[in-house]
Amino acid sequence: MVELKLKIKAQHLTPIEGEVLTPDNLAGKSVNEILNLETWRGNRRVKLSELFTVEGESASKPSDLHLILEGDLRKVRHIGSRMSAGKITINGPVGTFVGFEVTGGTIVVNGDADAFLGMGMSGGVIEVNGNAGDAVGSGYWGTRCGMRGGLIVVKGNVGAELGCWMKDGTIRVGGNSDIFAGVRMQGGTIFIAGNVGAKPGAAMVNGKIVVLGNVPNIPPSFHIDEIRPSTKVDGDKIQGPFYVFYGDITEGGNGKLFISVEKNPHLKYREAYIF
Amino acid sequence: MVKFTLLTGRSLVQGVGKEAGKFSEKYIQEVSTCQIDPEDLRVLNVKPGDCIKLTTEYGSVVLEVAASSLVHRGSVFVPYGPYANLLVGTKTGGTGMPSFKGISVEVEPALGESVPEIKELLTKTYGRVK
Amino acid sequence: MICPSCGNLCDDNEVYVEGNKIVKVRTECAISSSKFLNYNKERNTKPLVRMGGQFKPTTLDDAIEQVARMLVEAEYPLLYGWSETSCEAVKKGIELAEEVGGVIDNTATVCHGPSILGVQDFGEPTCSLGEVRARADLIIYWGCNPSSAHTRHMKRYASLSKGRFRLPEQKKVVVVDVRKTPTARNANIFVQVKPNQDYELMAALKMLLGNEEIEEQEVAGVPVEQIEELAELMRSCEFGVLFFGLGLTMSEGKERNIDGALTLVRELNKWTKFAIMPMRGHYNVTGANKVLTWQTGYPYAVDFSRGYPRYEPGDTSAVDVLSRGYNDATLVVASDPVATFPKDAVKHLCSKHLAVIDPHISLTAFMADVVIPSSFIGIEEGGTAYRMDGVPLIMKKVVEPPEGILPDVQILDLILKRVRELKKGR
Amino acid sequence: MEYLLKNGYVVDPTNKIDCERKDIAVKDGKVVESVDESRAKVIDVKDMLVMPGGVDLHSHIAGSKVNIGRLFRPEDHYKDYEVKSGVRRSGVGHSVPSVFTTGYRYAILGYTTVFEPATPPLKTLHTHEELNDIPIVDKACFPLFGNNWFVMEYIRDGKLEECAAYIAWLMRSIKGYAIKVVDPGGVETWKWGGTVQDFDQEVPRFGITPREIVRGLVKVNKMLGLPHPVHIHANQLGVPGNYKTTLRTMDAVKDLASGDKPALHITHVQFNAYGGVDYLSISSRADDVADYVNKNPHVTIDIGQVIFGDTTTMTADGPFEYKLFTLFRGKWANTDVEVETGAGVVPITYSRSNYVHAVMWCIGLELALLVNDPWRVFITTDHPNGGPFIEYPRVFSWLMSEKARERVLKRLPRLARVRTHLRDIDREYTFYELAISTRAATAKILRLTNKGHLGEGADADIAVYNINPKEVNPSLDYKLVRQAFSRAYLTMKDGEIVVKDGEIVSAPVGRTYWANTRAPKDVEDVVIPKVKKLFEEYYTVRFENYYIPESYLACSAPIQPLEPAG
Repeated sequence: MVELKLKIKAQHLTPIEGEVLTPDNLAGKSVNEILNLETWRGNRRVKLSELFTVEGESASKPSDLHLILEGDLRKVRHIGSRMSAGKITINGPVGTFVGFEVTGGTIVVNGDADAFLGMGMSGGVIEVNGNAGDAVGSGYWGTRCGMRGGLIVVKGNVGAELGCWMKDGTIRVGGNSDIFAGVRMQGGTIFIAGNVGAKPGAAMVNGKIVVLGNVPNIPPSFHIDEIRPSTKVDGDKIQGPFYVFYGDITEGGNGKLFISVEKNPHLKYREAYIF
Repeated sequence: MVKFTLLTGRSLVQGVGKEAGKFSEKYIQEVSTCQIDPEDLRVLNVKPGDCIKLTTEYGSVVLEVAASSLVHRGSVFVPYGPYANLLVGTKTGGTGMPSFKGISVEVEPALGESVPEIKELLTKTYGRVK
Repeated sequence: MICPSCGNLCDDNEVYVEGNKIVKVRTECAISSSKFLNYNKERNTKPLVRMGGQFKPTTLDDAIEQVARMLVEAEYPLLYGWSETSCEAVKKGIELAEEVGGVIDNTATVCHGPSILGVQDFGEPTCSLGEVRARADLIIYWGCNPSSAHTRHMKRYASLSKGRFRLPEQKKVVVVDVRKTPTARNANIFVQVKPNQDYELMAALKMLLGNEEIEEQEVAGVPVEQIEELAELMRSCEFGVLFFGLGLTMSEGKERNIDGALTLVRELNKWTKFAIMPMRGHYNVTGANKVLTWQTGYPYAVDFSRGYPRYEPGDTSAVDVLSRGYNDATLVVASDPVATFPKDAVKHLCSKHLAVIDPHISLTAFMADVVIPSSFIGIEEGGTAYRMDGVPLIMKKVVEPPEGILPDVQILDLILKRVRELKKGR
Repeated sequence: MEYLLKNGYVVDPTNKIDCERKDIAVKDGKVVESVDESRAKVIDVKDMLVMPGGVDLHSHIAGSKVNIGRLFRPEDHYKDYEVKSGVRRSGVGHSVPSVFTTGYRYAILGYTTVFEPATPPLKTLHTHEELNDIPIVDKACFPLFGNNWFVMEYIRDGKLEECAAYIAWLMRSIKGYAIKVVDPGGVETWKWGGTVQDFDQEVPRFGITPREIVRGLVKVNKMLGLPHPVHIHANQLGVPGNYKTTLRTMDAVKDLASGDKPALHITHVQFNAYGGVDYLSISSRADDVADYVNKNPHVTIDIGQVIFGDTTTMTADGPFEYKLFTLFRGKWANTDVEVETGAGVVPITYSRSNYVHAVMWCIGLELALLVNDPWRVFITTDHPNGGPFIEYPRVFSWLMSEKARERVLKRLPRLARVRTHLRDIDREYTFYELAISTRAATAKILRLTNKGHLGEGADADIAVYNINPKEVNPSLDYKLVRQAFSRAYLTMKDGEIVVKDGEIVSAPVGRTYWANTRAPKDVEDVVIPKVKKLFEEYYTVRFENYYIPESYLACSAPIQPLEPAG
């Protein structure tokens, strides 16, 4: 892949729109053309040259372009919006809405990502080697539809409402998740290696949530089904044993919660309801 | 030091005081007084009118304490206002709304200490760095 | 006289004026009479600018000039407040925000913002307050405390009101709260829920309504038997209504608690007629949301930085804008974020250019660079406001404001005109 | 300012002008005989189609329920937005656009008058505030009366004079234009969770039937000489087999008609012309409805055409929206309004492959094509219920081209084609008929004598479309028709150019019409005090605070009733 490196110039005071920063937009353009592309800083139209220094060159096809972003990007939002191919590597902390409605390609964040990572994603891969904020893999307000496909991997912790309204695809979290993981989930798979906050899977109608760590409580709208020795996430076997709960019954749902037996002795009383 | 649950909220006096002005004695008195169950007061071994120190992961403040049977055991109620805000974080869970209620808080007697005067508190906390 | 205090927007208060002074108020509400009698106390009547850390009085023109410059120079200004002023002022505020490419947000953002987010996923079965008065035989106050915050709510609209088809004694009142509020003390039934577990309680209610078994002895600190009784009560009423407040929007889960409440009431409509309504706080917070919605398509947290309305609450909402340090200037109108925002948000607010339009020296005004005194809407200036149930009312002007004090709408208009001149000049 | 539009082909049915090459002279906002060419601004519209500005009599553009639709559908807006520019304010589309965008997009279609057909009197101040903010077009709103406590009681007790006095007082107090009836008696029934199944079913606690309400209001409408017939959304909307109710409703007032003057306008009839017994067997009975309309001059209709795609349904018919919700389990808003009415809002996606939706699509067009007299059938989508108004040009092309219809028809489920009549209809609208149904006739039925035509003295509301009616054959070149009507080459409002080449060039404030009605003074003097007394019992607002001063209308245009009341 052809590498194109953009290094942000200094810390900016107001938010920068990163929509333009996708292989789809930059492929087939000369470095000069790229430097002259416009975006917004706050309410000002600014050229990329005012914001970034550019090294390397662009590719002719998006799929051949590897875009590397460097520096403190915490105030840059919507990086990689609606990207369909190629690769973006972000070295440093990054702002909100990374990978908004992406359909393909790969985004790697070497640092922490702010809220709404992969909102409305339908394909491709997003990998965060750090923590991610709230509503990872959710959907735009009112759509009642979160992530529809693809893979999100977060090595660290994630915020609240992970995979909210998620319809398909997979989310893997290496650390902990805050409250309402997989709330309103309609399909797909969420795997959490660490602990989750209260109410995982609340109002889910379908899909699967696997938790290796501690769960403070299971919503009362779930029933326990059985204890299973292991389960699978995208083909790889995950060793249990797991309590298996199904619900959310109030939504007529058939979602499944796989909760580590070992890490959740406080759920033992539920075993009485297994038949 | 005892762990409590912090509840901030509206109170009639705060509402009335608010209309009388944010620097009015009525308002300041109300928003700088927290309410705790009498039993819990005993546990903390403080009397109504004493000062206690509240500390959350976001900050801490010294307030006057009043006994109230309306607050059930294990929680402390602080009316909305500049004092309560010092204990509240900015995490909005993606909703734009910080958690003003149900925050875990550590409470300890602060005998000898006093409630900071409002203007002084504002300038000290938010002292303009322009 | 319409009372410009809370979302009740009571329109039956009597205010007696002698000369240019309110001398007597006939109302059953302590907050209302305090408002009408005290509004003029501790009044700031001079535009102020901060010089060397100290406030100095200045002319209105100079203050307008400074605010206009602040907004024109800003790359990402925040225009916040709008809930204690008229819809006319809100319209002007939106036009100004659009002109300067800023973010406009109203106090719903830290009040019923989550309720709006919930409605955007589910809608809401609701009704005007007169419907409650006429028909309701079951009234539930969940996480709200009208006795303290909306003092006449029960008397005018709900449990204690005499409706065409219902007498007060035919109206059952249930209060669900984390503490035994004054409202709870007068309820037929009080359900004490553990902090941050309202969602669990609502889920349990839905389970029982659906005739499902719960694998618990108690949920959210409430025994399942008591939840069953409550479910039966809800199912068997003829017309029920659930009023909810910040107890749901501000505690753990926020919008999800509203999700739980809205879907609970939806479910109940299978069995009977049931409505739900947020208890809106400031007298025109509802109006601000409505005007924003019809002019921009979005109810709050609207970002004009790209020349058109964008809506990304959680990022373009005031507390998030401040805590992420996005904005480089703030104009606060008819609100007091220093008294209502978390510490770190206020820190950023105070570290940037800050202008305030307010009748009082509010805590925010105390921290501002420029303060423009305004007249009292609903007392010294008329205009429209929307009641918590969306009923629009026309507020009246009963006394003249102090010499030289203008209403928000005129101040904003002057700023807007000056902003346009400055932009042309560029 | 004076203008001369030269060399266009004018279609002006009111004045019997059909595609004649004719210049249109404009002076001081009016169409005039001639202007001094040396002083006037001459605009060459050679070979272009010149029509009066469009007049839409039924489009939900403003008010409480519309705003609920806007509020709870951010996903409807976020990809369709308008950037601020010169004279244009920013805003959003799509099925529930923001106010500014609504005005601009209507003007771009060449429409200059749009009426909001349903406002709850108690919240009509809200409706007016939104109408004030809708630029360019002239507007009005129809207050809802079909479930009003006062009205139901007066009619039940046979007190029609008192009812008339009450309605006259209300109409002028809140600045309404015409009597709107939605699901008569059904909304009050719904407020207890029930629904009206039958035209003669009694309303709980009121002892009156929908039939009696409709008859009573039609009589009152005549007594007051209101400018528009009773505008009714019939009972059982959306229910399979409901065409019977529609026929009953029309027939119920047949004897009340005076001569050929319409006594009733039945709106968005597409939703009320269903056969079958359930959604599996639903079929078109547009033929029966059209046949009745053809034989009986006392009714007019508009079609409420369905457009495939995503939109938002909204109506005062709360029970119907609840029915929709139980079908989709998606978003549902309901807002009952004390004493008067209610409302519901539910998003919907009409899909070509859905049997029911396909049948609905056919029925709308059938109604327009089977009613012979274009002066009595009007083109609407019941915006946004059948689809957003921006899709009108698509509807025009379907009506003007069997080929265009065929292209859609052949992609519908077979059963839908079989259980409808569209495939057997070869009628195609001419430009003349289109102009009648979208301008001349709607202006006439609203009694807007200065609108819908280009005769001397008419308001200079003019639409010029870049299409040559002499050369283009709509039957074959339906795409050109659609394109031309989508972006007016020029739109003039009150003699001011507001659209040029499909772009907004100015945005004046439009009028708000309202009926300044009065009942005989002696009757009003008795009735109004009584109303005031009951008012405090019924409402949670004071009688005095219900009144909307004329000063709250950005541009007030009161019109007087035709014949003296009584």
